[in-house]
Amino acid sequence: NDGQAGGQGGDGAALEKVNYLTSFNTFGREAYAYVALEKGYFKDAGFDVTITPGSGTVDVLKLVAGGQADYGIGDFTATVITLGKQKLPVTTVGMIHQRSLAAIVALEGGKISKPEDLPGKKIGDQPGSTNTLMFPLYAKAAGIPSDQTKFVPNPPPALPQLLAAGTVDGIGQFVVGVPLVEKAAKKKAIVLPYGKLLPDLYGNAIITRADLAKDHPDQVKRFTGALLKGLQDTIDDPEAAAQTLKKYVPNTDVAVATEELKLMKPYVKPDDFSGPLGDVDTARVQKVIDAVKGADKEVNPALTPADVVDGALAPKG
Amino acid sequence: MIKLDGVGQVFEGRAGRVQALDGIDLHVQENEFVTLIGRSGCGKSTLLRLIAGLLPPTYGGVAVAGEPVTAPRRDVSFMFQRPALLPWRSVLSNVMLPVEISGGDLDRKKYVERAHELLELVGLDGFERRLPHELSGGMQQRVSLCRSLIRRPKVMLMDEPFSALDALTRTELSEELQRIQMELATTIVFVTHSIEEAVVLADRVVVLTPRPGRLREVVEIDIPRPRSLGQNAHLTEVAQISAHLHALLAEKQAEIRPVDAR
Amino acid sequence: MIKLDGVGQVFEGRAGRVQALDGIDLHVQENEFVTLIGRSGCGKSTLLRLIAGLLPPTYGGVAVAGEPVTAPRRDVSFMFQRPALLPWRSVLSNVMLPVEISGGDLDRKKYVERAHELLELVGLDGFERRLPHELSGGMQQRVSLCRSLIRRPKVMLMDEPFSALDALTRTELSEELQRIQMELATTIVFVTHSIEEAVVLADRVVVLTPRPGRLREVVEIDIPRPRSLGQNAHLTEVAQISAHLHALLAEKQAEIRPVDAR
Amino acid sequence: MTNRSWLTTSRSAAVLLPILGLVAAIALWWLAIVAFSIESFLLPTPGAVAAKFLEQPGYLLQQTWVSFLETILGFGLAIVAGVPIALLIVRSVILERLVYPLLLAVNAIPKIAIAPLLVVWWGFGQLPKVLMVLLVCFFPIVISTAQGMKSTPAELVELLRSLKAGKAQEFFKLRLIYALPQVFTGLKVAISLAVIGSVIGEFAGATEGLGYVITSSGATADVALAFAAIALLSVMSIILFYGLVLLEHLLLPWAQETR
Amino acid sequence: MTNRSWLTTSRSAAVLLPILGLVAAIALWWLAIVAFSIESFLLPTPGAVAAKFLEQPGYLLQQTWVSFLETILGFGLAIVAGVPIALLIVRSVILERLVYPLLLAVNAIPKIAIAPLLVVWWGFGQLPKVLMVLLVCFFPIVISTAQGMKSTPAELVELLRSLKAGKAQEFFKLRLIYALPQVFTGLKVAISLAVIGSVIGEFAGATEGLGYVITSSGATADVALAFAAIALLSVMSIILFYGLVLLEHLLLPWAQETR
Ligand SMILES: Nc1ncnc2c1ncn2[C@@H]1O[C@H](COP(=O)(O)OP(=O)(O)OP(=O)(O)O)[C@@H](O)[C@H]1O
Ligand SMILES: Nc1ncnc2c1ncn2[C@@H]1O[C@H](COP(=O)(O)OP(=O)(O)OP(=O)(O)O)[C@@H](O)[C@H]1O
Ligand SMILES: [Mg+2]
Ligand SMILES: [Mg+2]
Repeated sequence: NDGQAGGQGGDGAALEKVNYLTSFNTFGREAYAYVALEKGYFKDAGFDVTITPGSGTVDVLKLVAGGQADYGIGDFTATVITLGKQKLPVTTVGMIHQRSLAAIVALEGGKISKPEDLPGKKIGDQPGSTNTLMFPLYAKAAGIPSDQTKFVPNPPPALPQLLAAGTVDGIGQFVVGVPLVEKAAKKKAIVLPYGKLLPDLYGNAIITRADLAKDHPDQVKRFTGALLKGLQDTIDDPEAAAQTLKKYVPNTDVAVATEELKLMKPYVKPDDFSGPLGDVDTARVQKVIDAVKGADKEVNPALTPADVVDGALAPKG
Repeated sequence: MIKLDGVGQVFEGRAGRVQALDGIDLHVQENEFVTLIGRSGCGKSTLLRLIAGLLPPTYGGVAVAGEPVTAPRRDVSFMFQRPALLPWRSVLSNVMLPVEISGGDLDRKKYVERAHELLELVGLDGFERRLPHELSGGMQQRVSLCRSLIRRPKVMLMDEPFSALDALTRTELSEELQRIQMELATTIVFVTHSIEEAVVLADRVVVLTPRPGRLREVVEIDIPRPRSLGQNAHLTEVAQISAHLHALLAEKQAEIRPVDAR
Repeated sequence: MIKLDGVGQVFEGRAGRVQALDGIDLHVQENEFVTLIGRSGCGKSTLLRLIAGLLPPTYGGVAVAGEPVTAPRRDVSFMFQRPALLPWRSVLSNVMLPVEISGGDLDRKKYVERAHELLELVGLDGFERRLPHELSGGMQQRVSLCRSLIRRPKVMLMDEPFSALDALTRTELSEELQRIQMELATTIVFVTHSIEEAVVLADRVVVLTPRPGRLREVVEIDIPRPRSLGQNAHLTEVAQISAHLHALLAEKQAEIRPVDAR
Repeated sequence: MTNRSWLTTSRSAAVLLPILGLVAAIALWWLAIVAFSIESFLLPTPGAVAAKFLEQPGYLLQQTWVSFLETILGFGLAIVAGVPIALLIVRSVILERLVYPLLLAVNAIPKIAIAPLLVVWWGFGQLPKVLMVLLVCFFPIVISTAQGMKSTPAELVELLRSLKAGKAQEFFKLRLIYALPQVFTGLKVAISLAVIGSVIGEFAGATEGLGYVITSSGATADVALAFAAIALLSVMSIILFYGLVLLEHLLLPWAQETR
Repeated sequence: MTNRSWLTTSRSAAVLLPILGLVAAIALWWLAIVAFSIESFLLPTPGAVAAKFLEQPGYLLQQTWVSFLETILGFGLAIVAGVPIALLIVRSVILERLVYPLLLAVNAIPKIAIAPLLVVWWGFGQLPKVLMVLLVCFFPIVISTAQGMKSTPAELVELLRSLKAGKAQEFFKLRLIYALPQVFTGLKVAISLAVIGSVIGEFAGATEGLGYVITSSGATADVALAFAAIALLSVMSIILFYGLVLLEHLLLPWAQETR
C-alpha cells in the first residue's frame, strides 16, 4: 500500500514536503488537486503538499525545472513545443485530459457559429497558445483555409471581456472556460472544440523534474496516484469538488466551477476511452510531436516522445 | 504720496513671536526723498515691504497715492536688500524684466536703449550678456539698481541699494539718483546704514528705534541741493546732523532683545 | 604668513573671458591686519578665494604658513561676502558648524558657551533658536561673523563683513575685531568698501586697480592702536590717508571694462 | 498678500478636501458608467465594488496587509540601497557615467516580464515580491536624490570646503539635507510605484496579497472583486503618500514652499 | 580645488564611459551565468541574445521603432497634460488637495490590470498603447513639476510680485523656468516608465512592438528572443535618457551643478 510513509495520521514530521503548481490560477478546472489534499490522499501517500496557483504552462515548466516546484500541470502541446525549443530538465508523467480542451469560443448571435464561419474573422487569444499554433491543423481537418483567420494576442484574463465587448469575434479558450465566458457576457456561447476534429491532441499533463522521475520513480508514482484519485473523485462529484475548492479559495464561484468540472469530464474520460486515468499512449505522443513539428519550424526536428514523456511512470491499466 | 497710520508688524515663528514694528505714523510727500536709518534688525526692510504691498501689516493702515495698499502697484518700484536676479537671465535681460512684465513691448527698443544707458551709468557696459553668477557682489547689486530704475516709477523703495559698492561708485550713483529724482519727480524711501549718505540724500531722515521699530525722530535736512557725498561743500552741517543721528542710534542699546527673550 | 607670487586669475565664460587679477605680489606678515580696497568688481573676493584655496590661480603661486595652497586649510577661516547660512540650522547651530566639522565634540560645551558669548557680542542673544529666514540681512551677516570667529583661526579672510551693519554696530564690532586679533595673534585680510574702516583697522591698506585687479599701492598705517571708528582721536591722520586712498581709487576710471569688450 | 481662507489654512480642510476629491472621483466613475452605459463586465459600479468589499472585508484587509508589508519592506530597502548609490554618483563623475547606463538598463526591463524569474530564483515566499518592489522604486529614489544633491548652491558647498569638511561631512551635513525636499519628491513618486510593484510581484507564484486577489478574480470573471482590490490598492497608495507628506512636514520645517 | 582629469572633462569620455559601463554590465551578466551556472532557460547568455538579434535584425528594429513611436507620443502627451495640471496644483491649495488623491488613485492602479480595458475601449491600434504610456509616466511629471515650482525662492517670487506680474507671468517667467532642473529629473524618471508603458500596452491586443515580441516569445519559452527584446528596450531607454540629458545641457546652461 502506498500509504505507508505517512500512515500514522497527524504525524507531520514523517511527511515529505512537496510543492505543486496548478496550470493557471485557481479556476474550477484545477479543483482535483484540492480534492486530493482535502480528502487526505496526498497525506496517505506520504506527502505534505503546498498548492500554488501557476501562471501558465511555460512558467510552470520553468518553476519545476528551477526546482521551486516538484510537480505542476501544463498544457501538453505547449510543453512539447517548449521542450522542442529548450532543453529543460522536466518531463511529463501522466495526462489529466485525454482530449485537448482547446477550442474557439464565440457568442450566440455573433458572427461565428460553425468552423466554416472562421475565415475573415478576428480571434483573440493568448499569444503562442495551443489554439493559435494548432489552428492550421484544425483548419485542415475542418476543411477551411487556415490563413484567413486573424489571431490577436491578448492576456488570457482579458479574453472574455474582449469577446463580450465585441472587440473580437471569437476567442481561444479551453472548453471548460465556457461557463465563465457565459457568466461574463451573460450570453450563451458557441464552442468549436479542437478535440472533436483532432482527437490525438492531449490536454493538460502532469509535469515533474526529470531527476525526480529518474531517481525517485516510486515517489512520483505515489504522487500521481494520489492526484489522479482526486481527479477521479472530482469527475464523479463535480459539485462537491467545487465546494472543496471554495474552502481553499474563498473567491470561488461554486456554480461556475461545478459547470466547468462537468464540462471537463468527457475530456478526462472520453466515452471511447477505456484506459486508466492519466494514461499516456506513446504513439499518440509521437503524432502530437509530428504535428507540432509541422506547425512550428523552430522545434527541434530530432525531438522524440522520450524527450517529453516518461512512459514508464504513467499509470497503466 | 505714502501714508502710514499706526502701522505695526508682528512675526510669529516656532521660536516665539517678534514685534518688528509698532505704531509707525509717517506721511511722505510727493517728490520727497526720505531716508530711513536704524540699527540692524529694527524693521527697516519690513517697513518697505509693507509700503510695497508685499506684506499685510498686522495692524494699522498703509496708503499710497491716496489708495489703501492691498497688493503691489505698478507705479512703485522696489529694490531689495539682496540683488534677487533671475539666474538664467543675462544682465541685460534681468534689467529688462520689469518692462517685459508690464508689457512695454511696443517701446521695447527705447527701453533696451535705456537699459544700456543705465548699465553704462553704473559701469557695467560690456557685461550685458553675462549671467548673474559671473558677477561680483557689487556688480549684482548694480544690476538690481538698473532694474529698479528702468520703468521710471513714481515711488521708489530702495533697501540699502549701495551697501556692496565702493565709496567712489557710491558717490557717483548717489549724485545720479538725486538727478533722476528731480527729473522724474519721484518719491523715494531709501534705507541705508551710512548716516552721511542718509543726510546727504534726504529731505527728511527717519530714525527707527531697535526692536520693536518705532519712530524715534524725523530730522529735516535743509541743505540746498545738489549735494555730494565725500568731499562736499556742506561738510560742517552734514557733520553736525550726522553726530546728532549717531547719538540717536546709540540710545537704548540695552533694548535690543526679541520679545520672547524677556 | 601669506605669500602671493605673481598671481593672476582669468575667468572663461560663454560671453568671453574676464581677467580678474593680474600679477599680484603680496606678503602678509604673521599677526598683520591687512585691509583690501578697490572698486566693485576689481577682484577682491577672487583674491580671498585664491588665498583660501577655494580656487586654483590661473597662474602664479599662493602660500600660507610657508606651504603652497592647494586646498582649504583648517587654520584659515573665511567669512564670505554673502552670509551663506544653512537654512535648516538654527542660529546657534549655524555658528557651531565649524566646530562640528572639525570634530571639536570633546570641548563642545566650551564652544557652545563661546557661541553664546559671540552672539551676545553681536547683539543676537535671544535669537539662538531662530532659522536664518527669520532674520534680517544684517542679522544674518552677524551670524556669519560669529561662525567665522568660533574656531579661533590663525588666519582670517573677511569679505566685507560689516557691509550690512549700521554705523554703530560697525564701530563696536570693528573694535571687538581688533581686540580679538591682538588676543589671538591672528593674521587678517579684510575686504571693505569703507575707506575709513580700511584705514582704522589696518596695519597696511592694499589698493587694487579695477579690472584686471593689480596692486596699485600698499599704504602703511602708523597710527597707534587701539583705534576707533567714528569719533576717534586721530581724525586728521585718518582723514589725510583716506583722502589719498580716495584719490587712488578715482584714478583710471575709464578702464573699467571687461577684457572682451575692448 | 495672499488670500487666506478656511479652505487653505485649517487643519480639518487639509483632511476633508482630499476626501472630497476622492468622493468626487467616485461620483465621476459612477456617472461615466451611467452616461456611457458601460457594461459591468468591463467596469463595475462603485456600489458593486463596495458590496464586494463588504462581503468579505476581513479577507480583503488581510490581503491588503500582505501587500502593504511587501511594499514597506521593498520601499525601505530601496531607500537603504538607493541613497548610497546616489552619493557615489554625485561624488564621482566617472562613477556616474559608469553606473547610470547600468541602472537605466535594469530599470528599462518591464518588471512583469521578469516576475516569474524572481520566483524561480527566490521561491514563493515574500522575498521575490519585496525584491520586485525594490526593483520598481529604486530608480526614482536614486535619481532624485542625486539631482537634489547636485543642485546644492555653490555658495554652501564652498562654505563647507572652506571649513575643510571631509567628503562625508559635505554629504551628510550639507548635500543630503539640502536635497531632502527633492528626495521626498522622489519618494512620493516611488511609493506609488512600490505599491504597484508588490502587485506585480504577486502576479506570479503568490497565494495571498492584493495582486493574487486580482489574478484569482480572473478565475471567476469577478470584475467587481478585481476592482475592490484595485480600490484597496489606491487607498493604500494614498495613505502612504500622505504619510510621506506628513513626515516631510515634520522633518523639513525649514523647507519653505512658495505659492 | 577639484581634480580635473581627462575622464571627468573630455567630451569623448562622456560618451565612452557610459558605453564602458554597459559593457561591464554585460560582462557581469555573463560572469553571473558562468559563476552560478544559471540555466539558459532562465537567463540566456549575452551571446545567445546577440545571436537572436542578428538572426532577424530588421524585424526586431522594426518592432523597436513601433514601441519607440508609442513611447514618444505618450511621453509628449504626458508633458502636455502634466505641466498645466502641475500649474493648477501650485496655483491653488484647494485644487491641490482635491486633485492629488484622484491622481494618486489612478496612479496606484496596476496598469497591466487595465491594459485590456484600454483595448476594449480604443481597439487594437496605436491609441491604447499611447494612452498607456501617458498613464504610466504622467504622475512623475506632474509631481516634480509642481514641487519644483513650489520651491521657487521667496525672494524671487516677491520680486515678480513687486513688479505686479500676473499669475501667468509669475508661472511662465519665473516658476516654470526655476523648476526646469527638477522637471528634467521628473522627465528622466518618466522616460524609463514610458518605455515600460509602451510594452505593457503591447501586452494586450498588439501584433507588433517589443512588448508583443516579449509575450509571443514567452509563450514558446524563447527566452533568448525575449531578452533580445528587453535588451533593445534598455538601449532605447538609455538613448532617450541621454537625449534628455543633452537637451537639459542645451536648455539650462545656467543650472549650475555642484560636485
Ligand atoms: N519672515 C520673518 N519671520 C520672522 N521674523 C522676521 C521675518 N522677517 C523679519 N523678521 C524679524 O523682524 C525684525 C526686523 O527685520 P527687518 O528685516 O525688517 O530688519 P532691518 O531693519 O531691515 O535689518 P537690517 O538692517 O539688518 O536689514 C527682525 O528682528 C527679524 O528677525
Ligand atoms: N565665477 C565667475 N565666472 C566669471 N567671472 C567671474 C566669476 N567670479 C568673478 N568673476 C569676475 O571677476 C571679476 C572680479 O570679481 P570679484 O567677485 O572678485 O570682485 P570684487 O572685487 O569682490 O567685487 P565686489 O566689491 O563687487 O564684491 C568680476 O569682473 C567678475 O565679473
Ligand atoms: Mg533690511
Ligand atoms: Mg566681492
